[in-house]
Amino acid sequence: MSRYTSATEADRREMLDAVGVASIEELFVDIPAGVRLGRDLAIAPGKAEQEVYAYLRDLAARNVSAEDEISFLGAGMYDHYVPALIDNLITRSEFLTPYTPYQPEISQGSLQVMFEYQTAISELTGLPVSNASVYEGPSAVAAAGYLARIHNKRSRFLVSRGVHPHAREALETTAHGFGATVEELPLADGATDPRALEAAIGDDVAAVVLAQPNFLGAVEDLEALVPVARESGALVIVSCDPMTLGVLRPPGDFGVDIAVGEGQPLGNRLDFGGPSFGFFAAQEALLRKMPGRIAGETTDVAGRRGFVLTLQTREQHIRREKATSNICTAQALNALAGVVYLSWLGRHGIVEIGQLMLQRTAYARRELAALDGVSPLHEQPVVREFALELDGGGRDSVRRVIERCAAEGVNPGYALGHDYEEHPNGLLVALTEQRSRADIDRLVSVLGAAVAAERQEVHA
Amino acid sequence: MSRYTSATEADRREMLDAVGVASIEELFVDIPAGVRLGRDLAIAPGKAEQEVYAYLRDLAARNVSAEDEISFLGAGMYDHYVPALIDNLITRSEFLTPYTPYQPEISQGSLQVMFEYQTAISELTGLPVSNASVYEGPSAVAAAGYLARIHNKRSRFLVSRGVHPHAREALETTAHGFGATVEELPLADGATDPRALEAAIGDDVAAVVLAQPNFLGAVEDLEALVPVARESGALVIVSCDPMTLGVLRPPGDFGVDIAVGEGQPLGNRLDFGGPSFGFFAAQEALLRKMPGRIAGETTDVAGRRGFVLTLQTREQHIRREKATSNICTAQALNALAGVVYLSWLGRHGIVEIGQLMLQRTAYARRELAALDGVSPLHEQPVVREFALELDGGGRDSVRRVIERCAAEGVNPGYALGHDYEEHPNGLLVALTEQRSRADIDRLVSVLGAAVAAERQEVHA
Amino acid sequence: MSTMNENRLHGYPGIADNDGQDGRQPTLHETPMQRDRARTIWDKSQPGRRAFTAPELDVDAQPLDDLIPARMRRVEPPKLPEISEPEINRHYKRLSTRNFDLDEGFYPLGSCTMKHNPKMHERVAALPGNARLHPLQSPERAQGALQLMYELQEALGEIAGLPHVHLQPSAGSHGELAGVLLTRAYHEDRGEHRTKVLTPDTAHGTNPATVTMAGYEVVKVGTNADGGVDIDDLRAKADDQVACLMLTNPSTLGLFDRNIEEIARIVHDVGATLYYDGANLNAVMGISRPGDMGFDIVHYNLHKTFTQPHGGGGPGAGPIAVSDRIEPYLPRPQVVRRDGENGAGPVYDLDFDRPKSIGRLRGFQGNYGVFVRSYAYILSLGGDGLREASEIAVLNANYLLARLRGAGVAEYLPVAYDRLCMHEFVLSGAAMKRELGIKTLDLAKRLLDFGFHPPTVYFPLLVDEALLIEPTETETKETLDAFADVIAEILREAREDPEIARNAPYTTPVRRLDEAGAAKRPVIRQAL
Amino acid sequence: MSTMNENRLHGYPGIADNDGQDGRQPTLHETPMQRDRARTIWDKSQPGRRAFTAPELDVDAQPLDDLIPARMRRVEPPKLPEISEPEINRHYKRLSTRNFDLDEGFYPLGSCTMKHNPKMHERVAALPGNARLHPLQSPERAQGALQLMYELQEALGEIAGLPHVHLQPSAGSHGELAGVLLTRAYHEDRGEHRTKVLTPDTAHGTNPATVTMAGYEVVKVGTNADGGVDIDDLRAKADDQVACLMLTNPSTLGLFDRNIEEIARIVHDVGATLYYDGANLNAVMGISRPGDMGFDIVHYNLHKTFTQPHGGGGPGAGPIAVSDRIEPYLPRPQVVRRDGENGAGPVYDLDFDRPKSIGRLRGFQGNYGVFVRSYAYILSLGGDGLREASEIAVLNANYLLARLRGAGVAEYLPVAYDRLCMHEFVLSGAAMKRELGIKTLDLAKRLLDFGFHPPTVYFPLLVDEALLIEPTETETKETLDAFADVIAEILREAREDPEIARNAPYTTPVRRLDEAGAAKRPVIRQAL
Ligand SMILES: Cc1ncc(COP(=O)(O)O)c(C=O)c1O
Ligand SMILES: Cc1ncc(COP(=O)(O)O)c(C=O)c1O
Repeated sequence: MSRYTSATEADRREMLDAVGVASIEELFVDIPAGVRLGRDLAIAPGKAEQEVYAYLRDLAARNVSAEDEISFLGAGMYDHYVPALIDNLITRSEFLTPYTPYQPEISQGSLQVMFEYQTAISELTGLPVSNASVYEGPSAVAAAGYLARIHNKRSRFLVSRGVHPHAREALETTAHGFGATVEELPLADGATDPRALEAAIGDDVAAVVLAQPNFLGAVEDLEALVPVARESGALVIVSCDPMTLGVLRPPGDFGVDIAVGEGQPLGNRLDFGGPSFGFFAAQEALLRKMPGRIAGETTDVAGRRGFVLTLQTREQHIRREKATSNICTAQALNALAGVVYLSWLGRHGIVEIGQLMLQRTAYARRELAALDGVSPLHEQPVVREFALELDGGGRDSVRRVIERCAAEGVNPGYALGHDYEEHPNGLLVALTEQRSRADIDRLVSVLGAAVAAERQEVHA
Repeated sequence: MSRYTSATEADRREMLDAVGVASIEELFVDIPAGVRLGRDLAIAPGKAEQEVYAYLRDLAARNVSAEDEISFLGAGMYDHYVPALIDNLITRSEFLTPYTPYQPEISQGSLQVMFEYQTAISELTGLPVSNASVYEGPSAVAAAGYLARIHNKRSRFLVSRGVHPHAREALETTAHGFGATVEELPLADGATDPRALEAAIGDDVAAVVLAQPNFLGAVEDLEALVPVARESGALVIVSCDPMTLGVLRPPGDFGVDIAVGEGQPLGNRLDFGGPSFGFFAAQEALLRKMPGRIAGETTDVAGRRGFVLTLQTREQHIRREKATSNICTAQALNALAGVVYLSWLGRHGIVEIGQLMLQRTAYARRELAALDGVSPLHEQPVVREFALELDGGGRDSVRRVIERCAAEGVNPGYALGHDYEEHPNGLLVALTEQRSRADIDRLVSVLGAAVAAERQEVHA
Repeated sequence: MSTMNENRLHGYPGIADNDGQDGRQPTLHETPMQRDRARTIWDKSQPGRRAFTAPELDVDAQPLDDLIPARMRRVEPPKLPEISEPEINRHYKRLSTRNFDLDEGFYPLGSCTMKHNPKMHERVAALPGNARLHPLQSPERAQGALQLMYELQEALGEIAGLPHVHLQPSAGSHGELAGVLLTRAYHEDRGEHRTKVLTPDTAHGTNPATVTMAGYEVVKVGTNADGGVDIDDLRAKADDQVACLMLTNPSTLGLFDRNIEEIARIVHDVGATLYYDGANLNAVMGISRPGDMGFDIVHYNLHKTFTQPHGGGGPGAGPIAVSDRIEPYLPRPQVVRRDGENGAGPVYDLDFDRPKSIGRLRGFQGNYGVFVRSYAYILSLGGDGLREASEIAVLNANYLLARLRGAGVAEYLPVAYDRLCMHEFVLSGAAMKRELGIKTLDLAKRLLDFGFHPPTVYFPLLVDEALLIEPTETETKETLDAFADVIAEILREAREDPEIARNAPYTTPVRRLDEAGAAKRPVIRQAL
Repeated sequence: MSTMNENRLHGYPGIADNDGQDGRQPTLHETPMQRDRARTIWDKSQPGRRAFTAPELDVDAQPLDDLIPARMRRVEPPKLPEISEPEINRHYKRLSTRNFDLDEGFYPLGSCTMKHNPKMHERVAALPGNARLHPLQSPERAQGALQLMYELQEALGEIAGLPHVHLQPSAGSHGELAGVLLTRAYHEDRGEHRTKVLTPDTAHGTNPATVTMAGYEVVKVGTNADGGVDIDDLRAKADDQVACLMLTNPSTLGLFDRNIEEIARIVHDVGATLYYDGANLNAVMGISRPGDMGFDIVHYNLHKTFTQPHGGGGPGAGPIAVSDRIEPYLPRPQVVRRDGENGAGPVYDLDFDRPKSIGRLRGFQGNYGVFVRSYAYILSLGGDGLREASEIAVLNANYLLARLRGAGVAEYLPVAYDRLCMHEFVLSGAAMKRELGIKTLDLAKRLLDFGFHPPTVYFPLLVDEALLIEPTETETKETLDAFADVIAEILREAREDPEIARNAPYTTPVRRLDEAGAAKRPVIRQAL
């Protein structure tokens, strides 16, 4: 018997008899001989649970995770502490195993979670409507772009170079399909240059896309940027880091049309990049064009409060080729982790954790910039991530510095040169509440030594 | 606000008003000044979840667990694979958090689990009745001794030297309280000597206590031993390793009165020794003197099948000083893991896993005994554990051999000299299904080298 | 509801709701769950309560104004809940019990492959080396993860019979989007600008939706009397403007298209690509491979065939496999294996240097946590086990179909296409609606009272009052028998009194909900 | 049951059970759970099914007869279940939903301290360095575990105000046994052979049961009008044959004994030891310490005060703390700290060399997994947090008591001793029984229908129809209010119709069970 099945020999005989065939083979009679495999799959035979566990554990042990080193890697995903409460809830089969809640009467748990999640995301972003999740951050930007495209039918996107490179690329990949072009808005001292926006804007612009804080950690001056875009009739899409929204004015306050972002920092583990969730909030006017599931409140026949999937006429299973998006399975379980995390942080905790990161980040930035051979890449305000310029010989040199630090058990951050050729010596350093002052001090000492060693080597 | 509480300032004021006192302090008015602490506890202030987690994780990382080395440690607890299914079930709050099921109408889950557990233990041991668990293996032997004492009022115990040293000691500790003495039955070539039993037996013997297999891994000849004991009117208590009962004839088949044992191998993790569970099965005649909870089947007012705690007149909360035991909280969750594990192994799996261990053990024993300076300590049949004699200079020498192996990532087993002064050079090697032939081969090579090195050192 | 009479309840107490007669409360006869009205976490919040304790501020605090200008700072904290940890836990734990789930019972939701989700997969996914691995960790220090992804690619490629696998897409429809964009890139690279994509009328909604998103026009292809693609219609529509035909085989009718070789020929003859929607792969693992059928591009739903738990609507993953001619356009980065230097073992890496790539579809490397689970599954079953899983899936479906062909059922719920089925099958409720006056929806709702998740309903669109039933291989014969018995029982009951089904369910945490009202005046967040 | 009338149901449908009138089935009006009859895992087994896959046999198989003589081998495999993994999982998952649990709702079970069980504790306990650590690992390679145990000892000692802590006992009653055996060893070492142990009539059953097991005679001490130990009675009984007085303070009445200093003096004056049953420690952490009260020996219930989840009846742990004069007799091995050599950090070890030790009580070093959780709790709360936990526990109890002193309740359920209480309090249902004709048991069963776990009932024995109510500090004021409201509601309902409570519960998975029948003809295993 194959793993997880129950059909004994006796069962099989009975069942085949009931079907009226002599063998399982006969059930596959419709498959033409020409397309039959006719051999065993070249995949090893099944293994015992303990053997599979041991094999995969050994593979996992070959990774250096944030459990194994002091990591300042961020650049879109962050090593926040995930409270154990979340494990307890997301491993409950009642949340873990159901399908999308097509039968609301037996899915009130998942549906109410979506409703609560939408409320929390609305509060956080300051925008009136939210869906129940999209795949993740960068594709959320692409999805927002598609919404702009079907909303105002325009075909140019202006995207700040401060938007996550993966998001810019995902938008471009998708836009090529739906017939739109993507242009970049350059940065000036780390932040989107308002003059460049003014120069590029026009009434053919579908949307202007910004990030808050941007990829280099800089807090963008949305007050200056948003009106320029909106005046032209373009939608403004802001991709934001949700963990900064306890201290930063929310995008809704500036009148942006769509706020999206990577939800991973909210109670989701790193998981080498996924699964996490993308959040997607917008102005009321865009509600009926939003992608993804949306839960709504209603009542049952007895007047009891209940929740359902609503506004489904936007969706593929109802509208097919006229749907506002093709998304079907999204990230419900990850969004659950997100809303549990936001409840756990609570109204004041989101501010406290933001301020804690802000203060430690200021400390780290100051101490690191004071190192010989290290300077700030920009002077913009930052919340929990900032870019440094190493006084080195380009990408290879930065790579060697990182390797030196890693050998000391510290991952100093992300080499910007991978995505920003104009910053071959850039290093992006991110903090979470898990990086203490002692960790920062250790980074300062290890990075200082690594930069010094690299200079010596280069000059030798 | 303290962690996990909800009383805000406003709550406190309202609640104190309702009570009619002005402060929380006043609630403690009954505590005389002389016994008030009057200072803060000398315990550090509370820490954030992530900080506590990090601290305890760092402590855990200072232990060398069976995850970190190839371990042949056994001697009462064994590194079997715990299927993930069990984690899923024992972390469900519905099983994890309730108290002992005093209210059967809302505890049918736990009660039915106990009933199923009792059935499984009865099947495994071949005895008609089982309780729902006692603390663990060695104290189960002590509890069985107490049962014998109140059953036949006799006051001598004859305990095989093959019984786990911890069990012998626990019985002795307890027997001193209830006024009984413990005498040891010596081993001959690793197994209990029937002639010694014949010599020592008498009509003042409350119980004869044996282990199957015994601490040295030897399968005892219960067929020879049990009748001698029973003839004298003594009860026969056998402590057995449940994982061997797929291949060994069960104690019930030999007419033993009580079978107890350490339940840890059945789906419980090692946990540095606990919590696990002790199982306790007996002949029908002893039912009303058994210690611990027992679940029984019954019906509700509508005739529905249901389960309750039964035969409670044995217990402390009803009978107080006349109770057959003082046990109250036992090991329900661990017993749940046990019955899930036995269901997972299933009727044939318990045999297959036993035979797998048997074959690998035979291989390991043969290969190890073939090493220079290593010989079998006895020639008795064994199932999954066996004793070796190292050709060394006593306890320190064995310790050094073990350390040498550990440095190579192999824990070769338990030094018998700690408990058996007559075997200063003894090494007890245990297997589970997690130790593959490759692991055994590695043990052979590492132990061979360690013994050789030790000899060289001693002779140098 | 108030017209209903207690004697017709057949065991369901919920029915007396809201009748309000003889002064009783309108909540009379509620089940315990129903009595427990929905309250959100905000309804349970109180100012000043909290769960979170912040770590200590261990650096000298600077004035906020020195760090971020006031005009950029938030003034009012967001109105997130204020509630203690025990109460958060209770809230969501109790909410969870208002869900039906796969571990509770039978979930024959057609097209969704609700097979058992082994718990070991959660264990390995949670290992810190996986769960706390940063996606930008340098490849040298993420060798285990990259090796796992590489080996998963190899296994998936073998299962689909296509040589190149890419893991990035986040779900089936994301894989479809990747696939159609690949098709576009392929044609454009050859200087062709095709405009249309063919989809059968049985296709899942994501297929046409994807086509539109990818900038193509949808052209529907009909279905023949046998449940297969209407070959004549296909031939008529397959012209040089067609970029692709999207197909699933077995189809959403649960039928294997006997003409698949012919279909592939027609599509390829006009230079179009053949796309395989892998949602139904559970029928054919180790038996027949899309690549061997002639498909150029395949997506997998790891959350169906390969047991990633559905999570109440995700996460999933939708890797794709392609033939050689499509390979240059795959999204990037690609996980590759390189031979080690100087006889060292192989090295795994991320290859970004793919000049013809359509580019990224999302951040990082895809839903790695899903890959871990699905690879654990493949290792556990092995090649033989995967084949057997498909065999038993098909056996279970045919057996359940046979049971439902029995008297008392088949008159009302005939099978839509009278053939052996693959892993799922479609019944039509049209006769039931006509004869008994209950719709497929009513039957589905009544099933809830019996503790079964209903099948997929009203899909595929082609079949009137459709029920799409997929039992999967992990269910027992007893479960299938019990389900068949309950279907018969509901139909019997409906013959006596159709009102019972029309007003079902009775015992669920809430009863039928006002979906129209919800859509008309959407309340999609709590007012705070 | 059949005499009851639908109009008196007040929302509970279960009542029509088994009346069988007008041809309906006896199971009419069952809740969904009730309809789902108990079936054991054997009831779901089928020959040939299985979950387990054995690892490969990778050595040459020897004939079994060569390894173990046939007469020692099992002939018939034990009749364990035969069932697939998905079905095992479903079976136990569904069983779990037939339990009420602490994460579901209020659990004011007096004397049991059902406080929130933080989930983080499960996370740290499950770390492989803890969970897969073999108990016989050499101390040098188990330093983390030994350090944790040592630090826990220190913290527990500080909380109890006694210098020596030993962790081995497995639960409270095991700690009691250790304590009385220590008392015996202490006296015997001084050449004294005392015969009696005093326990108050309010004592928990484990106290007298332990005394008997440890070979002493139980002598009961009375309770004064105030709920404290009857000092005169104590004086009269305290003679030189008394080995020990076992006491809990606050007592099982939830009252702090104001005469504790006097009691200690009397006991010590006759040379006896004073034993503290720590089940009620949750009232006084950081406020008053048993050691300071004069106790010689204390046990802790880590599964009460220190949040080890109860597991449906264990595991727990019952460490003990003792004064200097008792220390030499502590069980062995003892976890000790030694200064490191040459300025190295401290080293933790197991000390077996304790010649006066009473010896082991069990295997290995105790329930280490419990220690991890409880130490996590102590670190999380800290000294200040522990004190505050006790303060709020006492505040919550007094507030709930105040609510229950209201009109409509106090007439029927007066508090047994009219004082401020500590962390719990006792009501008497005697007036309720007399006036309304419902017993404490009926009230408890009716509470089940309202989603509350009942208090401890019929304990302490001293109080007629006792209800022992312990809300704990982790409950909200709203929960306490809701509980008080429901008590009032049940009493109101009972004034109208006592049958409702007498036949409660109605909505639980099963209703009242035949406990007498179960004991008379015990069926304690399934016949296979
Ligand atoms: C046939 C078919 N195609 C595509 C999809 C879309 O897959 P996903 O939900 O993973 O986007 C589904 C899912 O229901 C499906 O059944
Ligand atoms: C007052 C008191 N003493 C002792 C005990 C026994 O503790 P345990 O159940 O841990 O053995 C209890 C437990 O209910 C108790 O309440």
